[in-house]
Amino acid sequence: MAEFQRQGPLDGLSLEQRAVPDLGEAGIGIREIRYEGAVNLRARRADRPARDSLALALGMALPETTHSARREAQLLLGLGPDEWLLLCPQAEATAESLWEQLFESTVAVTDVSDNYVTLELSGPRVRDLLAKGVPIDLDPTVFLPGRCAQTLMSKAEVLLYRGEDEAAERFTLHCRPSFAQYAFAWLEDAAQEYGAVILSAEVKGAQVSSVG
Amino acid sequence: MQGGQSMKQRYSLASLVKNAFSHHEGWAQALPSAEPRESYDVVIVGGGGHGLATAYYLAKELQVGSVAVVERGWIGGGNTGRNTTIVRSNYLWDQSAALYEHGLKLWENLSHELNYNVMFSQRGVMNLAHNQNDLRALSRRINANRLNGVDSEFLDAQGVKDFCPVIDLRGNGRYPVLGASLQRRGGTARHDAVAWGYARAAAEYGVDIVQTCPVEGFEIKDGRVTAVRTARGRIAAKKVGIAAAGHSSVLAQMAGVQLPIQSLPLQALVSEPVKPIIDCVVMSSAVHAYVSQSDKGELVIGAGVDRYIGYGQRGSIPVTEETLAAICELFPLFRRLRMLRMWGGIVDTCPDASPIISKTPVEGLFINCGWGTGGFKATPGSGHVFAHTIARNEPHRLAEPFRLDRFVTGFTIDEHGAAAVAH
Amino acid sequence: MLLIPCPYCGPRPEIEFGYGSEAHLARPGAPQEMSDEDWAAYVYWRKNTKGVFHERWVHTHGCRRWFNVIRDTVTYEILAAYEQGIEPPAVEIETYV
Amino acid sequence: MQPFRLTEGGLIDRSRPLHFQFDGRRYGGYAGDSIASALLANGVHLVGRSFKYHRPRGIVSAGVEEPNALFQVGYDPKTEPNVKGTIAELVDGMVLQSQNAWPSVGFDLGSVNQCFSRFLPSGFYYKTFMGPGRGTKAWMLYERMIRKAAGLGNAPTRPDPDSYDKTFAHTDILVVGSGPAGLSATLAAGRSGARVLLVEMDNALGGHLLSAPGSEIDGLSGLVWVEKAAAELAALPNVTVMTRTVCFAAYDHNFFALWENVSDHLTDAERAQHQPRHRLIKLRTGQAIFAAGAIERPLIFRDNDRPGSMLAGAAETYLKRYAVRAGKRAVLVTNNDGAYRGALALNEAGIEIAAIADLRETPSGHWTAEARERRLPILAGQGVFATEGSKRVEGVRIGKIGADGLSLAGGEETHACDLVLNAGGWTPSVHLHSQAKGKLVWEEEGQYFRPGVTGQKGQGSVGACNGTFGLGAILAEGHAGGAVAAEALGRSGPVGAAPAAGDESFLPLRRLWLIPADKPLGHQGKHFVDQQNDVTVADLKLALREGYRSIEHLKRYTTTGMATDQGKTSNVNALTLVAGTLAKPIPEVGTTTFRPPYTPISFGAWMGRDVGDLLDPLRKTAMDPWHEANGAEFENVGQWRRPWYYPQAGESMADAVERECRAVRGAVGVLDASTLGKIDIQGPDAAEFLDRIYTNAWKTLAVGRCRYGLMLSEDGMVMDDGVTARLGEQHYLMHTTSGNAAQVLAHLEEYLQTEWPDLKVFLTSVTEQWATAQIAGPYARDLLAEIAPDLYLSTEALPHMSVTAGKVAGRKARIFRVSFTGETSFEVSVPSSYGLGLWEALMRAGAKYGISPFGTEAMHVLRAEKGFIIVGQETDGSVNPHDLGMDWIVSKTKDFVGRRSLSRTDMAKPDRKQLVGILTKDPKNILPEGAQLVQKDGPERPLPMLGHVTSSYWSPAAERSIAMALIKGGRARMGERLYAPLEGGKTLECEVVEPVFYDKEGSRLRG
Repeated sequence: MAEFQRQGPLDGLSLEQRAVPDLGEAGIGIREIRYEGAVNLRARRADRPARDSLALALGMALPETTHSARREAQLLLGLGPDEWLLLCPQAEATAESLWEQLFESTVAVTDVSDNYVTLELSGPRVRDLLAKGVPIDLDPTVFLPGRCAQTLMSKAEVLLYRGEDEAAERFTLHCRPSFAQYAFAWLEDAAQEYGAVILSAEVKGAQVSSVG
Repeated sequence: MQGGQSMKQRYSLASLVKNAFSHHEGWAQALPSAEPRESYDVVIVGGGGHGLATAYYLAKELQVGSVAVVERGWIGGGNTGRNTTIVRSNYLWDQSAALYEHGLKLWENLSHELNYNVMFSQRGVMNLAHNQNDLRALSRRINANRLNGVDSEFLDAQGVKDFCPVIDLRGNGRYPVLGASLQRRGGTARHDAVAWGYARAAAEYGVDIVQTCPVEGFEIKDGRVTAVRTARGRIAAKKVGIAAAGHSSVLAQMAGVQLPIQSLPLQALVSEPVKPIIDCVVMSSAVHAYVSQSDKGELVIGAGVDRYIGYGQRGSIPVTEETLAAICELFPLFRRLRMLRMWGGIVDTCPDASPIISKTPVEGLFINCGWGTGGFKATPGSGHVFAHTIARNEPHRLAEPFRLDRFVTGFTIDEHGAAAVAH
Repeated sequence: MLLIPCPYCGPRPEIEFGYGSEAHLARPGAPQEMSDEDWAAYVYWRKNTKGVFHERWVHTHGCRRWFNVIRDTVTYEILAAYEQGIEPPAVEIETYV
Repeated sequence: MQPFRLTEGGLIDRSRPLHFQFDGRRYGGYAGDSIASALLANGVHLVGRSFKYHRPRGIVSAGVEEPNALFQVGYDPKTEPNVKGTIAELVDGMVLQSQNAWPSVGFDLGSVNQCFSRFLPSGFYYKTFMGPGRGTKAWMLYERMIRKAAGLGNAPTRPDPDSYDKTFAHTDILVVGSGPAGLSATLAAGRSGARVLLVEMDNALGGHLLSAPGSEIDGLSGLVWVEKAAAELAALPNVTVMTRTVCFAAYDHNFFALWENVSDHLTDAERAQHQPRHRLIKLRTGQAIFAAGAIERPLIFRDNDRPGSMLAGAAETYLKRYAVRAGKRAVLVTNNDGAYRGALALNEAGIEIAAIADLRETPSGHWTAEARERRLPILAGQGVFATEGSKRVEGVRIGKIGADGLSLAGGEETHACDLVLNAGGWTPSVHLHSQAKGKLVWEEEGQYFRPGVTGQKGQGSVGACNGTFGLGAILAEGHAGGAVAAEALGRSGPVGAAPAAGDESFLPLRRLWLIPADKPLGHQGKHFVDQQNDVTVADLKLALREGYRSIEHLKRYTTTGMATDQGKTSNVNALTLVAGTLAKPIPEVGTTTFRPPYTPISFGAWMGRDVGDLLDPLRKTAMDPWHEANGAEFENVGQWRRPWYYPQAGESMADAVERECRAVRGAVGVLDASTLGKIDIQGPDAAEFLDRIYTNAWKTLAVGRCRYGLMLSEDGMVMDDGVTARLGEQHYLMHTTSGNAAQVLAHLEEYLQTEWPDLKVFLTSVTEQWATAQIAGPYARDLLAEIAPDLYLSTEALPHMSVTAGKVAGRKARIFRVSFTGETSFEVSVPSSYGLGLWEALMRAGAKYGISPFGTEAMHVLRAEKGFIIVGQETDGSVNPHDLGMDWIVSKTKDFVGRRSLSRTDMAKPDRKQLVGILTKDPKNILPEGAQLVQKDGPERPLPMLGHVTSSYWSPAAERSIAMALIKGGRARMGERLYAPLEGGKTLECEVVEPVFYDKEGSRLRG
């Protein structure tokens, strides 16, 4: 049995061949984050015990909508009053473990690792770039470090997260895989006037399946 | 001032020349403005195209006695004066096709009928198809149209290009033009002229047109309407017809009648005038864009409706952006032209995207509403069948399917039609 | 572009939302026992108020939650937003003809 | 050589000379010039011909209000029509052409229209052009000629090569306009610490001060003060200043549309790479301060449109800002004091002031006094009632005005001049305030509308656009406006002191704008109200006589105010004339609506980047690279692109589809089914929820089994269908159609959240988590077994309509035993990043079974052979389950969404359209989809129709054509002959049959 090479929707663009080591003089840097795990978590707002169990299992207080919490390599984003997204290295195992711990609670745990493609955007013009398509206010005094938002970037739904490092002005952008080519093309087009470079991808999960 | 008297002046080239030599000081009043009388046999609420046409046919063809039109503002100031002036009859369902075709036949002689040039120009209306599903829906509609006696033909992509050379067929690949339906008898008319022409002609038949006369309520006795209360006093009426697009629900509510209507903002815009560049009407429902060029040279562009209820005669920016992006994609030459003016109307939409021309639970009260974005083209037909419905106290044959209680019995006429995409 | 106060995500632009029209219309518990008229009233008859209107919105491209808004349909001013299932806050009612 | 250019002064850069062409002649100008100022510097006044009468026209203004100076700029495809020369910056190498003139602006054949002008009063076309004959033929013939004559410039004939941009923006305080009011407001607001955005449509800050640099503010000359203010603002990090940016539309909730001219003022060489041409800025602000200034109002006199007749303030602007003399000998005609300032300036620059005809009986005021001191010839109580000349003013007729203002009181004299300065007071630019639904108040003294109560919270107007005209008052009001806005946002930083200046306004004025002439109106010459649309006072009076009395009727009938200047100089005059004629106060006549945009805005900017591939996302599946590499033809389904069929060399579409169908029936085929919507449903009440959503029962479904479900809208019509699997006790996975995935999830969430919030159910979209390959055909099981050796795939272990989880090629996978083709079929889902790998593995392993990929077309044929419906093809929102013959799936014992609607009287009538099969008499004929079917063909129209063909194909399995149709009372018509009259005259005979054409017993899919 042959191995399965994982493929992302941007692989056809040969981004690695275009990648440069750092931002240099460019106004925008675009980096693909590959295969980070993601687990969707649900617990009803009125269900105090379920929320407590979930928080306990995660080892983090559940953040409010648009806020986030971090525990080591795990980042928990508040997507809604009863919904969170856990970004983590080992989604499948994490989901299974959560599922086992929360078996008695009315929660939902869904591995959605392949439901997203992730790009990291940086550079001095990153806000100008995003403003071209994102309708919410990204001013540093408004969209604070560690905040997230589900919103739109032009015609694609995106989940936007501002890194905790205040000075770095780094945003990660998650979108559905089928929108990734559109989103990437849109970003490159919009970034042209600022000068954009591709940065080497960061790989956060396995690239190849274990052999059957 | 009573209209009527000096109105028998016929418009023609001869009368224009004659008046030119008296510095145009001899023209009679064309737009009459009457004070309301105490009572009428029929009062029409709403002085837009539909209301005025209704009054005209009531007075001219149906001899119902005295007729008044009461208008809250100025005649033709609602959707009649705010639409993109498209006239066509190529509707899918038999009932709709019959109604709109009836209207189109009236359009074809309307200028002569009214002795007022409404500038109906049968320059052809194309509805574009961008994918297989569109093509399937197009074929279904064209076949139905043909057998219903509505002129309708299929154009393949090259046929589209020949008929309208400025279209970019590829649409850069994202919205390629695969074909179109063409109704050659469709076209555009001068919207204001329709209101003015009907008003002038109705007044000749004795209709009182009362402007700046908002309706504040109805008097209903034993389930029967007896009078209209207006800001300018009570007007007794044996029958009342409501044709007040944009405010149908508000007025119906005054009579205790519930409607399945939502009033939504609809936006339209024009470009600065340029020399002739597009000589037909192009519609693409997939991208919500409708475009034609007025005789003055302005591109007249219609957008989609905003989704929320709004009585503000204005909409939001995304609708305009989407429409213009689609227009610029279909017509890349238009990008360097400029928007001159944009505005909004209020369209009363029914759940099945078909109108209501109907008696109501209140005896003597009739309603004509729910035309959504398609009311202008129906003006003569709508007025004609509504007038019959009011005069005879029973639905005109063509109006029968559009009764209010179809929502109770389930006989809806869903003109959203085969818009769905699945598999 | 309306600025709609999502009770969960805060004020967001209209393009992130879907519209749900009249609020506080409860689906009947026993539809089969209703008359055709009453059922049609539930499915089709809508208030369509000109003026202060209680309506539903859903944060389609955000948290996906439904909530209620009190909005003046003439000025488009939003007077309040509140979660599903709670009583609407009192607001001043402007009437129009 | 620019004969009318002063040797010094002005804000032009004499070190940067520019060259341009107008109508084929070459001229010079300087950086900093507008098109209009450069033409005037060269003595060119005649710049175009009018729309209707082709009268010679000159430059009237120095701003957005310009009615006449419109140019065709540049060559195709970068040509642009109707460019306002008064605001467009001169660019080196610019090529300009006049409009509405042929063969030239000097000798224009169209000017013959002037001879016929008496036959062309406003609205003449409503009265003529109808005949001869009935119908629309005659009109369309006339119309053709009218269209040719109408229009202004020419659109490009080739696609625009430039790019455009759009962006969102946010600020705390928006200030529109950088005149003294706007700058003062921005300084105050900026000092408070709030985020402030100042936008200025001009290329420099200063507004009116650019034209009146002599004004003194805080002891500094106006321009020095502007420089100082600009420097202070530049140093504030919380303040952004944008020039060449116009705020053109006010939307709701303090949302504004702005248009930035990014690079029109640059030559191609100067333009940076990838620099867009224009940018649309969509701005949300907390507070908005309008400081848009005012526009000078012209007086109306006979032949007031002759080139050389110009607004007084414009002549001052050309002189002070551009160092251009607009003439040699000028006459000022005014009804107010303010205009004297311009006359004084012109006089100082060496232009002879031949006369100042002041309509006021006793001229007074600050500037009037100064003019007296300077001994300028003031003719009190007199007015210019006509101009003389042909293509340029050569003189004016001046006479005494009667006390009633309606007639001349003698003393007519001719004064030679080449420039008429026209000054009728000022009109505040209330556009944004009014667009935002603010109220307007009529100001008697100055005779203008000014802003009243604002339409939205957090808005205000300051300075001239608020009807405040003294410079000191303007500065103070601006400052206060900035401070109030900052305070409203809770910004408490010190805002500093208001700048101080003198307080002269243009008042007092005489309330007279139409100057009576020596002949009755309309008897000689023309009195223009709207120059661009050629609307005269006589036209307005005619319209009023004819009953077009509402101001909106008047506008529409005469077209006054409807030109590209949007009535900026004509609307108030039209209103005044109407009020005078009808003897009504102006507020009763009303004001016209100020519709956006404030000034015309390029369509390109509205489009921005939403062009080409970016117009709308094209969604692709994980397997898409394989499809593309292997020559698939695609079809678009909603936003998705799906392989339609996979033609091999030399194959037609029909060939390819037939081959693919045969592969599925005879060997094995594989379909990319990844686009099907997938909704993960978890929670203790999941089964109850499904029971309420679907027409059939779900609580009885065992874990590991699948069930087909039909979903209705509340009106009883079919909305969607699909297979839902029970993955666990409280865990289901719902499949939806590809096109409806988002709509179905929204439908579920709506009911869950708003109707049944008590149900403990969670919905998560996992459409894109999984990539799905549908393996169908006799060898499907063998193929799957090769890549998933650990799975038990026998019918006993995995019967039809069941699901299992397992590893496929080492990855977590879900295998659904379901069939849409009628063959043994497995849908294999793997996490989408493994989708391509899965597909490639299947193609490799399947080679020995004769595998073929199949596209949506073959899938359609295969399912039609089995009589399976496609939502959106067999249904169109007007079809209920009964119509489809699917009563078997509709529960009679529970409530579900849409059930009650099914028992309405018109929903179960026997003559409703019902789904049937259709076979053509000649098996080779394939009915076109969309063909209508009739009982009896004939020539009569309308011809009663029974229904239409929803699906139609060549069926390789049946070896004949097959079709499905929705036919009135169809199920009672089995065996009936029907006819399909096709486009082109051919009619096909056909028979009504059961809608199943292959394997009626279903033994194959269970095998």
